[in-house]
Amino acid sequence: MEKSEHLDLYQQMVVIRILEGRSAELYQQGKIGGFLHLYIGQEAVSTGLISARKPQDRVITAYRDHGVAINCGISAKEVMAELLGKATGVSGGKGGSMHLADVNNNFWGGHAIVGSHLPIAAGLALGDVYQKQDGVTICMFGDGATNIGYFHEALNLSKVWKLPVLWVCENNQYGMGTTVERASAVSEIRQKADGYAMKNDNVDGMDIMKVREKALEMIEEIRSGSGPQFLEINTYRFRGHSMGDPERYRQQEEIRKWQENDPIGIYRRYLVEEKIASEEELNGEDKKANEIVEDAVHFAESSPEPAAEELFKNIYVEEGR
Amino acid sequence: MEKSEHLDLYQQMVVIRILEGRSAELYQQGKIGGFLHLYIGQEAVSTGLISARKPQDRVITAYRDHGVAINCGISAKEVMAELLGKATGVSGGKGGSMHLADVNNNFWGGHAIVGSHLPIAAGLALGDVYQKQDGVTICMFGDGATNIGYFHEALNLSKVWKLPVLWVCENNQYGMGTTVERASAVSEIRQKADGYAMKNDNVDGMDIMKVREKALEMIEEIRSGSGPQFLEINTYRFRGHSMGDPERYRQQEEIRKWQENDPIGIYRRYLVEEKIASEEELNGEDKKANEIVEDAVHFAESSPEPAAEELFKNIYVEEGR
Amino acid sequence: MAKITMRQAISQALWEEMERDPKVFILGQEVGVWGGTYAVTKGFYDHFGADRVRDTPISEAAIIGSAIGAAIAGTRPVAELMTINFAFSAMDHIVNQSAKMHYMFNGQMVLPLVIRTVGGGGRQLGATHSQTPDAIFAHFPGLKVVAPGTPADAKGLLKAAIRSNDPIMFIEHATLYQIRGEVPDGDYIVPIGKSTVQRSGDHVTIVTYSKMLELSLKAAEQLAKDGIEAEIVDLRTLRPLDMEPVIESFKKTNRAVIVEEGWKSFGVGAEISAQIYEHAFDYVDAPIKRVAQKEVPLPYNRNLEQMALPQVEDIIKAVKEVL
Amino acid sequence: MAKITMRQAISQALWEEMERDPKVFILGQEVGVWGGTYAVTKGFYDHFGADRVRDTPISEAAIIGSAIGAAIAGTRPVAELMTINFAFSAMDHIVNQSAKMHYMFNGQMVLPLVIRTVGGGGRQLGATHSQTPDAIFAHFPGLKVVAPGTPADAKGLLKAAIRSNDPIMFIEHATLYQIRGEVPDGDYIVPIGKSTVQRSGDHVTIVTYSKMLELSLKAAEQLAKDGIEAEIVDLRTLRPLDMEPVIESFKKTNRAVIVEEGWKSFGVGAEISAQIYEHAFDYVDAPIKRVAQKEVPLPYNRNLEQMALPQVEDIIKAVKEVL
Ligand SMILES: Cc1ncc(C[n+]2csc(CCOP(=O)(O)OP(=O)(O)O)c2C)c(N)n1
Ligand SMILES: Cc1ncc(C[n+]2csc(CCOP(=O)(O)OP(=O)(O)O)c2C)c(N)n1
Ligand SMILES: [Mg+2]
Ligand SMILES: [Mg+2]
Repeated sequence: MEKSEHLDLYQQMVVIRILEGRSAELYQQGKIGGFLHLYIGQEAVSTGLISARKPQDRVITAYRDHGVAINCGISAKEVMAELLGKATGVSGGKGGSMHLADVNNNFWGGHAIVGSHLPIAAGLALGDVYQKQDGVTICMFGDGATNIGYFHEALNLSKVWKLPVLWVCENNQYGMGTTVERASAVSEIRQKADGYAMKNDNVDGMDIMKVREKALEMIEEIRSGSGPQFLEINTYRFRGHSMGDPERYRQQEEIRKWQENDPIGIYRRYLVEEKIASEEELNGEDKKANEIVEDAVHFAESSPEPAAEELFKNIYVEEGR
Repeated sequence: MEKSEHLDLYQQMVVIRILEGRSAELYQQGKIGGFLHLYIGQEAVSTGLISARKPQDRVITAYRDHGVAINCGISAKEVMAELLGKATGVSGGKGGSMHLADVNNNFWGGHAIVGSHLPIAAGLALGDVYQKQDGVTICMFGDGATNIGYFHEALNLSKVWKLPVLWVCENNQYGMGTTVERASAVSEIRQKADGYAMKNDNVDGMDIMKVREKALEMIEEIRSGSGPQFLEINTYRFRGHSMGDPERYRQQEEIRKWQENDPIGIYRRYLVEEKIASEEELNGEDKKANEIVEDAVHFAESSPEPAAEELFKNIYVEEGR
Repeated sequence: MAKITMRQAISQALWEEMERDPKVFILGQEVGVWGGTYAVTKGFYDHFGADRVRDTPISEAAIIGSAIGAAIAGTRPVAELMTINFAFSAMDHIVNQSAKMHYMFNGQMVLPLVIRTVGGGGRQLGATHSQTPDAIFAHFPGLKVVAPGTPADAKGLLKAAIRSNDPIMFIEHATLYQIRGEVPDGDYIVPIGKSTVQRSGDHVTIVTYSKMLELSLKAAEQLAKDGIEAEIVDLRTLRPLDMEPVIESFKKTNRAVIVEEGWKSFGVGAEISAQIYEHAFDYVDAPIKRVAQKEVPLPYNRNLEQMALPQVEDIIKAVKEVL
Repeated sequence: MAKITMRQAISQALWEEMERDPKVFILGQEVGVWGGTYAVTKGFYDHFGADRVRDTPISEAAIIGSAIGAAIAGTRPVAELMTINFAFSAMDHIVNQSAKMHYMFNGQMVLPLVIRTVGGGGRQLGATHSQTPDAIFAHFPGLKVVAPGTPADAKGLLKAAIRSNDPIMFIEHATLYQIRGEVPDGDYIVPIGKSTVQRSGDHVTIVTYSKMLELSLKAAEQLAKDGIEAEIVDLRTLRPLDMEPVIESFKKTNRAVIVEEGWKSFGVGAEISAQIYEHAFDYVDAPIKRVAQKEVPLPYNRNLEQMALPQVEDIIKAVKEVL
């Protein structure tokens, strides 16, 4: 990997971290509405994973999607504008935090019904196979999502049809307030893949380099025709499930322990220790990231609301209801 | 096992065989309507399985339910009357072939939406646990049913809550015209249970003694608190999926091969070889079974149709819509 | 123009569209090797191959979900749900995903998706297998709901549906497959979202669709013997709903009977009734009547089932009451 | 009698019924340790324990399916679906299983089952999370559908629901939890299937329920300043639907506006409108109006969302139009 690539990935992670923090503030100020699910603590997961994809590889995820959107190449401006519901947002202000998407960046959303996007991911891959395209579909979802029927139907179908999907479970230990153990028959989520005789692995999600390496390997195997594979990535969300989570279900102590493994800190140490970048350079990146986010906030705040006519646009492709 | 018990089980199997044959005729005559799914070839499965239950153990199955109903202790009369839609039918003529049930015999139906009764089975077991009853719920379903999301949610829940359920997959090799391999990621269905870290086993479903033995063992383990277990029973339906199946999907040759392992033939040979019963005695049982079914047909044909008022009865417990 | 069955008409539309556009493919349970539960896709598997006629596991949510994914990825799937009763097992993907994705992502995702399914009662299949819940799907903006009543419309509307870029629920009726009618050969398209007059008359307007068109036509024949000429408007599409021909007819007859197979409460007839009053209040000469299914889960027993379903006599009676 | 919030009223009803009857238990996502997503079951887990307040996996079908099983096995489950938008993921178990089992098995199975869920828009949750699809559940005979609009009704109806032996969908509204009202202490029961007059007036009948009751009351206050006295009938239960108070009121006012939060087409208002004309045709002085949600998937943006939702002004305008 080139140094510039490292700096780029590092910057993405920091942008996500800062953007999420600012979002929380804007939410408290009432400028962002609805539900807001922050990605703080999980930055290495999607940054490492998506750094391993080729342009033809599709990405689809759940509602915890700000980081994923940034990693897919959507500007912080368009993300922030969407959070504020502005016309300049990536979904025109109609989708909001949970429904970011940019098909030009091969990012297929942001989906808020838990697990419901897994069958859709299988379909994206089917679309590639049908059209003889060599893309791999990367489908991300939480540990909680592995308990809904959609997960089962999608994984089974992908195996039966040998669809090129990398199923990625972001195991952040909780679905809302419920630990994996209290909701899932197996606590090592990857074990579920055995029920589909699907090749599977797991990786430490706090270490971006490990995530990236594993993802590179699996994506290329899938592209070469291995059929679907399953990757469990262990991680932790440092904040509540969404804004307004009373967090009665976990101890400060547990959060503190995980925070010692801050994915940005780990990557930073790695870059410095391996002499890829100096502390000063990284501080420079931090500063740039801060500017990017501040620009994004400014852009979003000064952007126009969607026009009233938008209400009735895009209900159907062929209008005339 | 006492000889009388053997003769009883043998007779149950023969009654099912004859009853199914007669049903097919009555269907052709237009006396039975709707869908009719015959159990011919699978008699050893439910006969062996249900012979292993105690009275407090609940049974629930799919639409291929005539045999199960007989094994649960419902008279051939009430079964046949239901097939003919008569007031004397076990479901008052409102349910039909796919919806036999008799809660007094701890038989909870006959369910026609594939896989949909699996969560209900989990709930039956939950009801027992909640009320501190020591029943085990025996839930039967086809190989095809293991691909729907309900299967996944039910198995997972049963494991998380340690519910006393024996999950029984009747693998008759096809879901309608689709082989297991074309629909399921794994062709050994029991492997799916591994995804829930659930104890599982399989058994030859053409041999009633093997089915019974395995079921006795698993049911008692479950009753002793093992949590749910999974049993795959290999079998074959000698007839089409339902009446009117064009059967373009399988070869006569395959059917013939399975028919060589006719479960009634196997049991008969066992009883004679082990000197439990003589050919003559068994012929006597066959004759009795025939009479039982003929009586049932007579009873059903001469039973009254449900009264017109029945149409509006039992929509709610508390009437006054 | 040949006289063919509804089954043949639907089959023809599918076949021709698959020949015309390689992006069109079929997926569903038993559509391939078996040839379609209702034999609509008989011969397709051999001709088009396993990639374009895809047998699926019993996974309704994954059938619709994967069809959505394949659609936004650039193909044109025709997903089959064996019966509409199984659509509840894919409900989220139908009403929450397919109906909303184009709008919610601001037009970025385009879903040229047809969901073919089969509804209706009258075959003694019992409560879970005999429903006509068309109204509930029509409740969701973003989805289109089509339910043809004649072989020609079935062909023309299915072709239009396959060529449309919107998600469309295409509801066939299990007891209509055998009916025959003249069907134009080749590229015959019937626009989605247009109601049509299937019989002219001056005395009363019967508004109906799907299977109940057949019964309404029979009722109209019998009524004609008594000198009563019913005009029959076939909705064909429930969303978007085209009330123009209904209102036009009603302004002429001033009386209406709405006939649907599903339950009356919160059904199709309620919407039609409400809209007639809204759009033609000054033309109303008598209370509009609804003929519909009795409010019970359909029983297996044949007599009871027939008691619960709307009959020709019910339509005749209702017409005479509004006159 | 204390003035408490809707949240407290619902919580109280649940608590008291659980104290009264050990067969009653709760299951659903985050009902236990978290204390309920809307804090309705806060404190329950500590008091009643993990067996009676059961946190479930994210498995909507299994939540309702297992509740059905537990109900027929002799317990009285109160199953919670976090929001009604997730009910589509349990649709088969709600409309095909719970609604049909008692009938289909000829009364053998008895389902004392309450499905508590939360509907409504207006919180910028986007298209998949903001629906009010109450009408589609009310379409199914065998199911009862309740949707209270006041704290007192919420308590009384929920207690009635828990004591009922029928499957009941109990739909709360996310933006009503904070409203306050007088609620009788202790065993206060409101019968299911009874509409009620919430405000008397002679000039127009407003028919509504749930959240829209609040808006209708506000509209009525403003109308009163112009000397227009609206009578407001709160349906409270959508199935079985009690039209008597509606018809009685209408026979007095001869004019009606129906207000619902959901989409207009194939919605609740259509049924009410059709039935008023059916039962009180000779009393109609002006076309009945429906106020409802615009036919769009609800957008995230606040302005657009509010444009799509029915507002107090829409009700006032509609009332003035029918006068
Ligand atoms: C079908 C469905 N049920 C419930 C919810 C409510 N809900 C939103 S997020 C969530 C937890 C999901 O947990 P997980 O999959 O682990 O993802 P995480 O939030 O940890 O990223 C729940 C229950 C939903 N959106 N959809
Ligand atoms: C949800 C659902 N989808 C489809 C069907 C139609 N259907 C009825 S039986 C069946 C095959 C089931 O196969 P399997 O579970 O193996 O049971 P078997 O018939 O072999 O006993 C199908 C697809 C249904 N009843 N329910
Ligand atoms: Mg999680
Ligand atoms: Mg099978």
